[in-house]
Amino acid sequence: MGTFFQADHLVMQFGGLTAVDNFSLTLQPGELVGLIGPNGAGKTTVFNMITGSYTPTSGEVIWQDENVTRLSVHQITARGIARTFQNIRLFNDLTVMENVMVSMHHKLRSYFWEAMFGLPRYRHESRRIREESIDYLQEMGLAHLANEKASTLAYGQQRRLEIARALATRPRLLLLDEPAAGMNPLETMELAEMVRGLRKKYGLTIFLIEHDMKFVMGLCERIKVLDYGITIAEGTPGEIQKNPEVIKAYLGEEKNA
Amino acid sequence: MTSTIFLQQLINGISLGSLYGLVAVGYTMVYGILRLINFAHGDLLMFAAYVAIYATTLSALPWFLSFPLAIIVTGVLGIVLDRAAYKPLRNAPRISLLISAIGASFLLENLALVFIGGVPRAFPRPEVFDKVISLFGLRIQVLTLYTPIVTLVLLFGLLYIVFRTKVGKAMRAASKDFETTRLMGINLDRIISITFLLGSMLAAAGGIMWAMKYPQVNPFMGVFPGLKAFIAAVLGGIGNITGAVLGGFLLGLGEILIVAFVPELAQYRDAFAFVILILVLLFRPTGIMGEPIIDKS
Amino acid sequence: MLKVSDLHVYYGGIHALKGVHLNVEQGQIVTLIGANGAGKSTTLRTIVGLEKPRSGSILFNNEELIKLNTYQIIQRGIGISPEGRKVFPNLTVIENLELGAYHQRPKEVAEQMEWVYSLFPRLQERSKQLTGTLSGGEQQMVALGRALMSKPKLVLLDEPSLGLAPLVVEEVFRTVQTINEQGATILLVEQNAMAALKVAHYAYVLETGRVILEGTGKELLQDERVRKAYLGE
Amino acid sequence: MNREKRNLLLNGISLILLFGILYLFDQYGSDYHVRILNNMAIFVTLAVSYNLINGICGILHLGPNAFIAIGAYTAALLTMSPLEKQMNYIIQPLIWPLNSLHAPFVISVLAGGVMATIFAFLISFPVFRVRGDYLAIVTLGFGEVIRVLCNALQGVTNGPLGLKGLSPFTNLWWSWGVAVVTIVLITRLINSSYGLAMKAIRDDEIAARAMGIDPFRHLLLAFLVSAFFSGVSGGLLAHLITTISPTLFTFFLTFNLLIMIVVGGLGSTTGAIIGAMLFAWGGEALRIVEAPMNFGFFTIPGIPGMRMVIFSLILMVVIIFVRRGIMGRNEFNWDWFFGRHQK
Amino acid sequence: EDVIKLGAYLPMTGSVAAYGDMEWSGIQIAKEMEPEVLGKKVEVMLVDTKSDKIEAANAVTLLVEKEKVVGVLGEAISGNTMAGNPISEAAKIPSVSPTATNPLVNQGKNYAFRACFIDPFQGEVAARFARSELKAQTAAVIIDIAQDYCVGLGNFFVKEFVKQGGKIVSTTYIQTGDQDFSAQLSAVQSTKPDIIYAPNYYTEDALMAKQARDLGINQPILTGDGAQADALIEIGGASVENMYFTAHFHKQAASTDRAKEYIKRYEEKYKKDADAFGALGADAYFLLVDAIKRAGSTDGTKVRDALAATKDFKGVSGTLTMGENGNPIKSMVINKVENGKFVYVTTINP
Ligand SMILES: Nc1ncnc2c1ncn2[C@@H]1O[C@H](COP(=O)(O)OP(=O)(O)OP(=O)(O)O)[C@@H](O)[C@H]1O
Ligand SMILES: Nc1ncnc2c1ncn2[C@@H]1O[C@H](COP(=O)(O)OP(=O)(O)OP(=O)(O)O)[C@@H](O)[C@H]1O
Ligand SMILES: CC(C)C[C@H](N)C(=O)O
Ligand SMILES: [Mg+2]
Ligand SMILES: [Mg+2]
Repeated sequence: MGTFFQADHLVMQFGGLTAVDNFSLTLQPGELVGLIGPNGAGKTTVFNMITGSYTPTSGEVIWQDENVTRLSVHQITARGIARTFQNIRLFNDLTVMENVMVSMHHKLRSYFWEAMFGLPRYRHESRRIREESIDYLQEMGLAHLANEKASTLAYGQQRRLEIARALATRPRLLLLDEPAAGMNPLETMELAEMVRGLRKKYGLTIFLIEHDMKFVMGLCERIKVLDYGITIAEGTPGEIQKNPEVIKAYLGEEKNA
Repeated sequence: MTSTIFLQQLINGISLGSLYGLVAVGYTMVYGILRLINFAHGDLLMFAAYVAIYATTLSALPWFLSFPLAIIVTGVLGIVLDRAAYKPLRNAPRISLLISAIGASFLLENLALVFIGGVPRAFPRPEVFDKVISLFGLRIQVLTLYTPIVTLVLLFGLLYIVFRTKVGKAMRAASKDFETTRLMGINLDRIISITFLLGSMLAAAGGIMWAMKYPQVNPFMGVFPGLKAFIAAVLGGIGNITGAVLGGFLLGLGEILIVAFVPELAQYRDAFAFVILILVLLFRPTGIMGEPIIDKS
Repeated sequence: MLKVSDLHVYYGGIHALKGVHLNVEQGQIVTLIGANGAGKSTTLRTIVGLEKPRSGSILFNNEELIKLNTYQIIQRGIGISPEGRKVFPNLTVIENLELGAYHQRPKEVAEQMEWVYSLFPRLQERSKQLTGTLSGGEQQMVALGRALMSKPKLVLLDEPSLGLAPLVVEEVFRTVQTINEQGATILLVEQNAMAALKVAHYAYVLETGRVILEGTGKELLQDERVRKAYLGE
Repeated sequence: MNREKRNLLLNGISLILLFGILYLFDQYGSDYHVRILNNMAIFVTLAVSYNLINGICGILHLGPNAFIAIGAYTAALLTMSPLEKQMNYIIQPLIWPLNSLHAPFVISVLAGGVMATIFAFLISFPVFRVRGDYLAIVTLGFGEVIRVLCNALQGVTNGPLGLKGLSPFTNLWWSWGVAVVTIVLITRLINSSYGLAMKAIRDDEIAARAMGIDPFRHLLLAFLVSAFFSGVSGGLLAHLITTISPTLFTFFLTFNLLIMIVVGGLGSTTGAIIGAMLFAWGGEALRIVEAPMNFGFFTIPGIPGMRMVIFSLILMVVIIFVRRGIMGRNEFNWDWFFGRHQK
Repeated sequence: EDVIKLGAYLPMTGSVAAYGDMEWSGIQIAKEMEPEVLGKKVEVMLVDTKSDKIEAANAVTLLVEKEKVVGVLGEAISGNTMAGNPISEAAKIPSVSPTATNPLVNQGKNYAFRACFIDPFQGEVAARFARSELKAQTAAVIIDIAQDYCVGLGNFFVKEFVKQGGKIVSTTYIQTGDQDFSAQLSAVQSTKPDIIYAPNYYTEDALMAKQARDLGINQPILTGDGAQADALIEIGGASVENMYFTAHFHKQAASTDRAKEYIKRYEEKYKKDADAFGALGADAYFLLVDAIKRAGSTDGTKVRDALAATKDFKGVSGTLTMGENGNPIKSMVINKVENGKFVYVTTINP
């Protein structure tokens, strides 16, 4: 069997600052892995390197036997890696439904002139996109808001729309950057349930960043911990919670709930 | 080409470049704070030139009084312009602001046309600047020497204000986020007024220097320098004050030298500015000294 | 110290605040909790004059704030760490902090700066870095520190723990208590209801633009509805 | 009757109505009114295609004047007879093979569109390497470069003297025909998945990339489509005015188009159409302020410049009071017309 | 209708606004002198061309299509007249340009006329003057390439100057609106010509002269009829002293009664010396009105025929007979700038 996903000794430097140092990670299909660490540890930077937003100073990203390190963002998405953003980045002027439909655009086969002249192939494809996007919205409990502008959604709903949108690109690997931020404990619990369900339904592999320990520990099978760009620990939630270095750098004494 | 001619052209280039730079500084400053391409900037040049003409000819003021007067009056016009055309649009989309600026520019030009008429006026160049000195076979107009000096002095003054004073810090804050600037307890409207005052006074200084160099003043005289200054500002990295002067120098020198070396290209001179610009932006998409776009995901 | 009564705010046609009232006594920590979109941020924004209410009153030390401009309100001694941090990305950390103390004298600025650095040592490490390149958590620290720079009498904090590491969250709440003990009055908006209620002297629960519940932090921690809706139990 | 069928029918009826009105003007209207209507159609075409880039893709493109110029010169050079060309070129003769090429009007105008599209393709790389105000100035720059080339390449364009005495081929049928085709095709593109992708890029380019959209490809698409229709309009314009020279294609032309689409509502095709029609009509209506006014006893002589003074005042007042333009980002549709909102 | 409606399209704003201004003043005086024809009041509707070709074409369209004028006066400069003439021609409305001197203006047109001489004559006279009076062996030509007039006149001068045994040492181009001529002037300077021929409009000529003198270029400058605007002296100051130019008219050389009457009225009304362009504006008006009178109708074709038959017409600028192609045969003057004034030098007959 070939490599499913492998990040190999990724290094990211900004000027003199090494934001991420020697980050390596191998994922097996269907895994649910967490990435935690103090603020500024380099977690988002890892996502940015995997998705092509940043080109690593050194190291490689292998995705389904292909070296994707130097591909651009949209090419990587097209190959099946999708992400959500830490600071929500929806298309504010589009409706909820359109936000999802846009994510399926890259799978469209019709040429622009087929769309312009309304030829059958395009009409067929566009109907399918519509139907499918309703499905994704239903999945995330947003179907009733399909025709609202994305900017009018409440915060928690926006977070869920981010996920729906990422799902619609039909990824095999989903990267979630702090999906529970700004949600109250109740919503966070619901979200955890949802993530589990999605993984099962779509056979996803999920790699997520989160500061809510209840969420991470309850959900992930394996956790990596970054501090100052360096991987300081790796293991099951149980192991991580007991790791003294992690407690010192990140969790704090009493907070290992 | 002989070395004298080369030197002569070099001096011409520096002089023209510093003139572009002078106009560009005010442009870039207003841009830096408001993110507004102030298309009316060039027309402030024209306004200042007319004020200077009237002050000199009608009220017979000596130049060292009429020029500062023109600069002050233009500064005030800048504030008025902001209050009337831009302030109501503080929270509007940027493109609306741009349209308002285009409108303001048309308005100033055509008001001048209606009230003063379309026939060009001569600009009374004071004796002091009119002298020509001969040096090693070079004929240098005194004005040519003054322009770079004025530009550099104003540049350093402005740099001091923006980077060393409290008001300057508030200006830089305002350039990114009006709302949060207010949350710092800063009176935003006052900061913006000061910005316009300074920017317009710089435009006026540029206008007077321009009119002394090309002593023909008409309602549309600002369009061309405005465009050139805009290019210079972008070349240097919009919003960057030092960049604007640098861009101006580069542009002026480049234009003059290319025409001097290859006279056949004289007709392409106005395109040349853009060609340099496009080439520079190909390699540095935010200009020579522009800050990179920070857009973290 | 701060008395908000019958506040009505509209966003175009949306009636965002429907008669909110609250009371913050000198020296207290008062917290405002509620679901997403309840109107917590809107309340804070209205207090500092960023939104104009259609009716109602906001008294700060017995002075009506509604008539004043934002900058005047801030100058009365209010510091705010806004939702979404809103740091100045093109300025360095130091410059951001200095802007927080725009009207202070240089000596005071230096003192306050020391103090903020002692609260957040990470900021001192990064003091010359452009704030836009900091991590989310680091930016949050800048926002907090900046709000404290003017030695405000009243500090408004809008979800200060958002996106912070657990250790830092604790730190933030400890800081909130510290500055409260040092004399500042605090109005805290939080999603992390548990932690907020623990430190609060008094709390309000907001739902769709109305105060539906109020009481001391302890009382609300015991309240059935609160436990269910906001603590996820 | 279902909604789709009804709308189709209504669209058909409006079209027939439009051409009916045109027929009446063509037969009975004064030359003057016909000219205004022609102008209107050309502005509508230009504004709708310009809006595709600036409104839908959210790019501040300031060089449509280049597309129009290229379309105009190409079409003009093709329709002029070799003899007319000889008469026109007094500085330098027209270079081979242009001096002997000759084509019918339709072909010439289409060739104008194609040349503009080729040009757009050639400049797309430097243009889309930058964004925001930098893109604005780069495109403004290409617009100016084309104008300078029109001035300098006397062997091709006859330089600043321009081309005079073109045949007045453009009539109501051509101008409005092209306008209608442009509106239909561009509206369809905007409402398609491609249009959605463009709007996504407008809202947040980084997020759009993350959703698998290649910004360059889509911006290029909009750019080329827009260039084509602008080029065609340029050809029509040349054969309406019958005189072209580089001064026609300065950035003032761009500004005028920008004003039309922003006042109409940036991002709205309906807005672009309204903006263009208002502009064409208003520009003429405002002429009275420059005409001498006769008050019976005395006359005030016309004041040159007055028209632009009033125009700019109106412009500023309008933009200050309707900041997002007349239509905002909304579009006209029949459901809205009949007051039905349910989807 | 009890009025006869004429249209005038002139550059009232823009780079050559001074011409439009002067010609319109002249037309108004002429109208005061002859306010009626065929027993009806004459009305002249003015449209500004902003000194631009396209606007000129639009202006004629407006006059012909909307205002339905029966005759057109204008434009002042050749390029704009060339843009306007095809439109009045197509509508079969006669037009008279006061001052467009380029021969192509009327070429192939049946309804286009003018009140001035044409450039081959002007170029020849200038060349001969340069050779015989200024004793020039070599000349540098600086031409505004944006203007049909300048390009044409430059060519006619060059042809004759070479024919007379002179040598052209450099030809450089500028463009309307240019401000900085240092590059072109440096090129001229290095060829050391005896004279500079710069048949351009006043703004460019004034700025160019000023920059030339600043650079130490002191050779005599010779130019065409475009020079005779006050703005030339105002802007050029001392630099344009001793500039020679071929011209249409100088009030000192005025000969006809009509000219005397005109000058009197003009100076009463405007309190300044009567200039050449005002005189030609007036002549254009007189020519058209005279033709309408002789045609006894405002019918385009009849007026056209009457215009073509104009003979020994005593205008303000002299006596004029309409020659071929709507081009009059008339005399020319040479003027120069002296002590900040336009001074009459001599008259040259065709
Ligand atoms: N474009 C950039 N230029 C310079 N420095 C950067 C850039 N992006 C990130 N950094 C730096 O890299 C470090 C890691 O940032 P990153 O955003 O990856 O942190 P993080 O682990 O996601 O933190 P948080 O949990 O707060 O989001 C930070 O110190 C930040 O200042
Ligand atoms: N600028 C705006 N325009 C229109 N509606 C707005 C705007 N800002 C907020 N709203 C609406 O006002 C209501 C209150 O919003 P507010 O931001 O105050 O909620 P919040 O309690 O702070 O929620 P969160 O926990 O998500 O921050 C919401 O329904 C929101 O959609
Ligand atoms: C007004 C005149 C100077 C015009 C010039 N004779 C020309 O034909 O263009
Ligand atoms: Mg992060
Ligand atoms: Mg909030």
